[in-house]
Amino acid sequence: MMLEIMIAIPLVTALLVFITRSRRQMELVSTAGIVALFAVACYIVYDVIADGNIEYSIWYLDSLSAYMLFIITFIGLMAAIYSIPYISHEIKERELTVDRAKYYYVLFHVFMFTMLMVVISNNLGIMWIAIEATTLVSAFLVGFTENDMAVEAAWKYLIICSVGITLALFGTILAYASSITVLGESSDALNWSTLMANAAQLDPTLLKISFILIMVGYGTKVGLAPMHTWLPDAHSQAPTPVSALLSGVLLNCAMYGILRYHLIVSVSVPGFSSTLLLLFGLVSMAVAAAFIIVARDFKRLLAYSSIEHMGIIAFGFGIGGFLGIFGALLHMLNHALTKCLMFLGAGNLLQKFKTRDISQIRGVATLMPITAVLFIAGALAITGSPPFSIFLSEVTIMTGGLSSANYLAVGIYILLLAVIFAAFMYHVSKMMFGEPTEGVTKGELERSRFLPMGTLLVMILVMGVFIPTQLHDLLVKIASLFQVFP
Amino acid sequence: MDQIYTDIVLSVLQALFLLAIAPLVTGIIRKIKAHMQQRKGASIFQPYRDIAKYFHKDSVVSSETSWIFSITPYISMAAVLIAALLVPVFVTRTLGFVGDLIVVVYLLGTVRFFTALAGLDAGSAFGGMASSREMMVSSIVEPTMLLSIFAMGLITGTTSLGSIASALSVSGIDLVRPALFLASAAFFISTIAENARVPVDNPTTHLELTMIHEGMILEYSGKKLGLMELSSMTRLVLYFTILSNVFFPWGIANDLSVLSIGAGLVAILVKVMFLALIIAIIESSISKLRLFRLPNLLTVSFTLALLAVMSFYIL
Amino acid sequence: MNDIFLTDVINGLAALILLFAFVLVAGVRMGQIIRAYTLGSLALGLLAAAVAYYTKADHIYVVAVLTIVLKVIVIPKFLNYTVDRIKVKKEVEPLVSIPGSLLICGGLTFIAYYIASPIIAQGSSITKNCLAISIAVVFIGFFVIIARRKAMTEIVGLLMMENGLFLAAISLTYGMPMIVEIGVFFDVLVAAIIMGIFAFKINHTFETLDTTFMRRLRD
Amino acid sequence: MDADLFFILLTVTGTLGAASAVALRKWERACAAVSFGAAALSALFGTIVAIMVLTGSPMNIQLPFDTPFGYFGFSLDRLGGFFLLVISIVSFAVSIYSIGYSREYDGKYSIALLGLLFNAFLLAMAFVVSANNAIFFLIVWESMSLTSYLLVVYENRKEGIASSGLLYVVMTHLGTALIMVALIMMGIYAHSFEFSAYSGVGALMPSVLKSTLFVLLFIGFGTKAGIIPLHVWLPYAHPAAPSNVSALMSGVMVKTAVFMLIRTFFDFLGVTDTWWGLLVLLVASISALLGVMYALMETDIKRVLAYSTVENVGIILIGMGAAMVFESYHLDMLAGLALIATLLHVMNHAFFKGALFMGAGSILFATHTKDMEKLGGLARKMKWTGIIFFIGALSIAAIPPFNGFVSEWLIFQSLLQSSQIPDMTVKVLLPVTIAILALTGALAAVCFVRLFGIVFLAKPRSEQAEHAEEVPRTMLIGSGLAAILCIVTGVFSFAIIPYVDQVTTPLVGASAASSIVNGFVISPTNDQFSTMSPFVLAILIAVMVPLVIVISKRYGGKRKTVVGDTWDCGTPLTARNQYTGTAYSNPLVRVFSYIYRPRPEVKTESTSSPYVKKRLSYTFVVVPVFEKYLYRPIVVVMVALARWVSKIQAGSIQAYLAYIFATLVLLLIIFR
Repeated sequence: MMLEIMIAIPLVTALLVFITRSRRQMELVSTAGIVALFAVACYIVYDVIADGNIEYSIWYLDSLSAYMLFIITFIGLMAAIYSIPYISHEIKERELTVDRAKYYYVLFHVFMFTMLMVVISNNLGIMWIAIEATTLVSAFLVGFTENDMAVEAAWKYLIICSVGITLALFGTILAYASSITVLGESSDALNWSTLMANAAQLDPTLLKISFILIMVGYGTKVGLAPMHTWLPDAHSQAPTPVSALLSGVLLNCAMYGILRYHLIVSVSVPGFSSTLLLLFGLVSMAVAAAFIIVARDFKRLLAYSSIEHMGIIAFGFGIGGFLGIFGALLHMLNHALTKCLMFLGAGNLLQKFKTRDISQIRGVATLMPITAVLFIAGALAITGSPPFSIFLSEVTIMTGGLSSANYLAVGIYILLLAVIFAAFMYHVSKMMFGEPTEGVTKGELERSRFLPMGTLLVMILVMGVFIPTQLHDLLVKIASLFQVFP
Repeated sequence: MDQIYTDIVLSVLQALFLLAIAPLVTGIIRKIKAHMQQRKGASIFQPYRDIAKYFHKDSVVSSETSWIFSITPYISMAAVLIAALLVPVFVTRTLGFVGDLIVVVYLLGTVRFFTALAGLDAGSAFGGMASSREMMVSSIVEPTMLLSIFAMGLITGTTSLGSIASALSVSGIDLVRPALFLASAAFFISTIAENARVPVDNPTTHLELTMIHEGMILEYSGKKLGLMELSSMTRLVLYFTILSNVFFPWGIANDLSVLSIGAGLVAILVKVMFLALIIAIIESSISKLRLFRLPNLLTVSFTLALLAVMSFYIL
Repeated sequence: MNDIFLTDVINGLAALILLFAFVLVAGVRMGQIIRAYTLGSLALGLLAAAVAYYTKADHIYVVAVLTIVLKVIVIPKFLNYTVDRIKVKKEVEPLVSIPGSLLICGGLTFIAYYIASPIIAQGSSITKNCLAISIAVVFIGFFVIIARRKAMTEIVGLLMMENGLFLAAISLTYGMPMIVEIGVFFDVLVAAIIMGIFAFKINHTFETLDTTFMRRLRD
Repeated sequence: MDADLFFILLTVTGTLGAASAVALRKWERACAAVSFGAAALSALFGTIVAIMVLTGSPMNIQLPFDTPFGYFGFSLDRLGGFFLLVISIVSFAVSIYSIGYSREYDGKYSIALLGLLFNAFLLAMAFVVSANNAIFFLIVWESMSLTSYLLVVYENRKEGIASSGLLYVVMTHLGTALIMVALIMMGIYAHSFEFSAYSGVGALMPSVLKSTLFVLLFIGFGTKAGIIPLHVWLPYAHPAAPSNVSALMSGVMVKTAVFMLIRTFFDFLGVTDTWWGLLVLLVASISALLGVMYALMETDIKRVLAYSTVENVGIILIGMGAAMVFESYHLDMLAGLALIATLLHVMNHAFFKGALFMGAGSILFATHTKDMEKLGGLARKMKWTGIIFFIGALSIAAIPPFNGFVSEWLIFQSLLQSSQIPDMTVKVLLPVTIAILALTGALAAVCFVRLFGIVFLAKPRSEQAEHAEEVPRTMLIGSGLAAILCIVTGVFSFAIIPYVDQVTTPLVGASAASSIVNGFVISPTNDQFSTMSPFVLAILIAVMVPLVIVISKRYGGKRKTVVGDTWDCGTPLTARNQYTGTAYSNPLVRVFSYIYRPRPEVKTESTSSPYVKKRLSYTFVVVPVFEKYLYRPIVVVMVALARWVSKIQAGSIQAYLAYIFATLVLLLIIFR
């Protein structure tokens, strides 16, 4: 019952926002809705941690889904809170009408709904539908500012992801096909729980093809190279809070989709799926590194760094073993938090400097000290410097790699990380330091922006040295799904 | 315990001895040179008179100078004397435990350090130039000296002066190795360079652009000049003594019997005079090198020293 | 009627779908392309019906009906409507010449067979070799998206890929669970419509549907 | 009272200091006073902890939560204690100094930020030497790097600061990456990431792996220590930072790298192969020599000091390398001797480099320039700063009996012991090191005569120098403390060595102190090789100098001194007649031109007639060899590669889809 309530919340919120009149009202409603959602989600997560999986009708929640649920709702919360000053600033700047703003909030909550669907549905088919739905909804968010670039980005996003998703559907069908010999045409034969239960008997040849299709299909949505091409466009064109949501959460959702299949396939065809993951992981990191070096637009920079981090996560799962899995899982959360922080910071810069061009932004440290501090901290965090949390997960993955004797892979991994760090810091320090850009007035934007940003910074800082026991246990529990134990 | 006291007494005596003969040696060198240049030359006791004269004169101090300028003469005199305390002159027993050859070299380095600064202090171009050149020379000479000392240290199994001297003089010929000669050659060249003698520098010139050592003390006058002169004279003798007692210590007294001490005195005087003679001959036979030819000469000595150390193992 | 005949029918229809895919590739005007798609969909619908008849699985009839309603009537109508509304030249302007495209598609079909062969070899279900065709259709659809300039052709290509999937779904697994089927159909419809909307937007902002002009975003 | 308590106090005070800095940001002076005061206090606690540990009460604190890498926490053995002592003492002096120095930034940059980062930096360093878990160590290690990076870019509006900082942070990050691998590999073999399990882990490894790890660690920590050719960041970063921070970075931070080198080599891996030691010696010698040579060329005071840090790290590592060579032959006593010398020099360098950098800071504070060619005559205007700086210079130039001399003497002695090594080739190699060390020492003397002479003596070369005034008292106290320590640790080294020996004993497995020190006298291990007593030397000097003064005053009676002009050949001297820093080192440039590759060029603007020149301008540059021939190419290649890859993102949707299609077909064909 709780689940239905939860997924109802964003829809209801969207509806309420739709009927509101003033800006204040819609902000109020949206905030209330997102907070409620987060609260309920937390309750459910706690429920799962406390007394095990939830499974009825089309729903299925195990520790993994619960974890994803938490990430989605929390980042959603942060983005929604940040949206308020961001959007109202846009309105002040005559960039937006109040009606457009309303349209934005509606889409935002529907988007949340679709993502929730992804992680709580048991049936792989429905999961697919949900993921496709996320594309369709977020396409509008990407094209929200209806200038030519935005439309272009949205179109590319739409087409490329739909194509990818279509392949994923093919994969789903084949997975189903691989099961019918065992399970017959029962309607729950597409249920993940059922498939997982009988993973051993599934037809390996079909599964392999199926996983390739899934990998390429959902991989497109995850943004693994060379299917990543839509990502920088979409993430750079979307309104900044949405970019945060896309990078922080949507990619993770798609990754979640892959994981579900990875779990099944690694039972029936051991080693196959992890090899693919590892491969795609490294390729993505390499490509991302190249683009980070030559980046000219700071939102694209962040987008590429998202590709890199998805690569790292894939790499972690590919490495496998307890440390690999644990690290990758931890990294999902860490990346979500940190990238969200970065994008929010980017939002401040964008609205202050009215440009995404790195070369036109100078002396942020002088103009907006607080933003600068947060942004630099974020940059250091995202590039895996201690004492921030990403360092911990990256090291965990690395340790996993070394202890499973993947020396070459780990070598490349470290090299790429180092290069990315250098390039990233190069761009960031160019933006933050030096004599300020001409004609930009000193001073921060609305103070309320620093609430979510501050929260995120504190979280990644704390989690840099210490993993809360509940989280630790949860991750261990998830890892046990992969048949790996500390 | 009284061991210590005798040591102290002895070393003080030897130091005083060096101080006493220092001007004499300079005088003798000048005299010999004069003879070789068919001049009559001043009396060999002239240096004593000069110094005495300096001490009875007023002095002029540049308005630009700082405390460095005024303390330098005392420091350098003191440092040389302390070094003298550690060097065996006619007896192998000294305050050697206070410091070995390395310390002596570094003490003399201290003198250079201060003199060079003093040279800069008055802010005249000559001082600066001289000081810069002095340091350039010393930067190659100092390692040379250290290396040649290490060679000795390896040969005799010690770097403390007393022990080297006694070891060599007692055990005698069987310790004589190629290393010894290489090292002594290197050290001799260093001596020339360190004491501003031809071909490195010309102590008698006051032609600004060629002088090194004289340039640094150009601003000094009166008592301070006296001290500087005296200290550099003493330093020369000190080098002679090291050269003679470290590399060819034969004749030096190893006990306190009147006889051997007498022998020691004679020995040291003979050696020093001999060295003085050589210096004089060199100075009057060859001319000063161009500044940027110097490094070649000095590098040769450096290489000699290095060879000395290595040859100890190889040969 | 006997199974052999039915299987022949099914395989025949599958082959027909492939044929129409080629026709689509050969099409030079939007009209032709949409027509080819419609016919392909029709064949798919009939195949679904045949399978339904063969397996006595009622829910596949629904699938058949849905297929015909949506893919033969609604979506083509919508596409035509869009093409008319957006006053653009009706030529498809291929990036790869028509003959070249046909050759490549032939190659893709071969690859598809090569890929599917191990599964066909297992051959438990009678319609396994439909898998090869469906893969081929998916490939060709994909190729159409890549090798044609117009936004519209991209939509059609995508839809054709979906046809390929359905072929696989029906022939391999005799249809997926009901809710999934419905969901997917709905999804396809929505996707088509949304893309149509964006096609409008593109035309509105760029005064053309030629997506090769959209090169603003790059590194 | 146990050490744990004081360590906690240290942490708390540091944190409070950081917090108070932010809290008091409105009132700059109060902010400075409180935050740096707190820093000084926590440094004091650090000193107490260190002393307690060194006198034999080890410290151990564990944080109350689990991680995938076991528990995090702090623990100090004697080695850690020793380094904590050095860190704390210098930090204490610098903190006091900073109270005054931070005035330099009032109204220009945020004092609060300075206080915050400063405290964080101190804490990070204290944690680095006391972390008890590999991963935790990596965290604090990198935190130290980052805080120092942020301090380097503190004056962020200045030209070139950002790039200096970038170079630094990137280099150190690369280093950390290698360290990470090494430490984790050890952890895997030790089946735990707690350092307690690490000691002797080398025994469990195959020798190839062991040697690989050795190289990784040497490069990794070498980067932080600033050994050539990994030093490139150092001469940019140290001068760029605020002077009080430079003092910490040069004086202390680089030492943490030495600490970990000793820890990992002697404690964890265990030195078995001789070539390790030889490699270290080689690199160290090069660093020492080239370091001082580049120092000689610089005209920026702080860059001179930075390069001299490279040199001194070289000297330190020469000591360590010797220790490693001896250790590999199981000559434990000698290894002990060499290691003691190393640690002594670590401490001494911390003190005199601290004093010198603080002195440089005072000069900057008083004249707002660190360009030698603009300074001069400060000895009269800033008496105390002059004296402090002079003491620092004497120590670093190894003038007896200052501390620099003592440690250098010991290193010489331990190198001389090479005669006891069985292997012929090694025997012959060590003297070369001796030669290089000797040469380095001499050049260092030149370098600091030049620095002190040009900056503090003769006429002021610019307006600022003309009107320089003595700096605030806190700055004098801070730097003075360091200067005094330079003398104390030199003169009383005989009292310090036994404690240092207790530090090294567990590492080399033999105690050397008994034979090194007897009474006031220091002597290398094998009896009667040679002896030296800085203490007695000090006494001699204390007696001799006054004696000379008195005698010379007495003899010849009292004579008056007239103040006159410098001898000027009749044409009045101006400041422009003086020797400049560049001119001073020019002879050496010509001597060592094959190393410097100097590019002097003379521009002449002649008027209509070729005999009358309008202007003659002389520019002179020394080619930065390593940057030009080693690092630049790497970067260029990287960027070129990136540009090439970035062509795939050309904007065409068809192309994008084609990638996906290709990937798909390929995978299907391969893995079908």
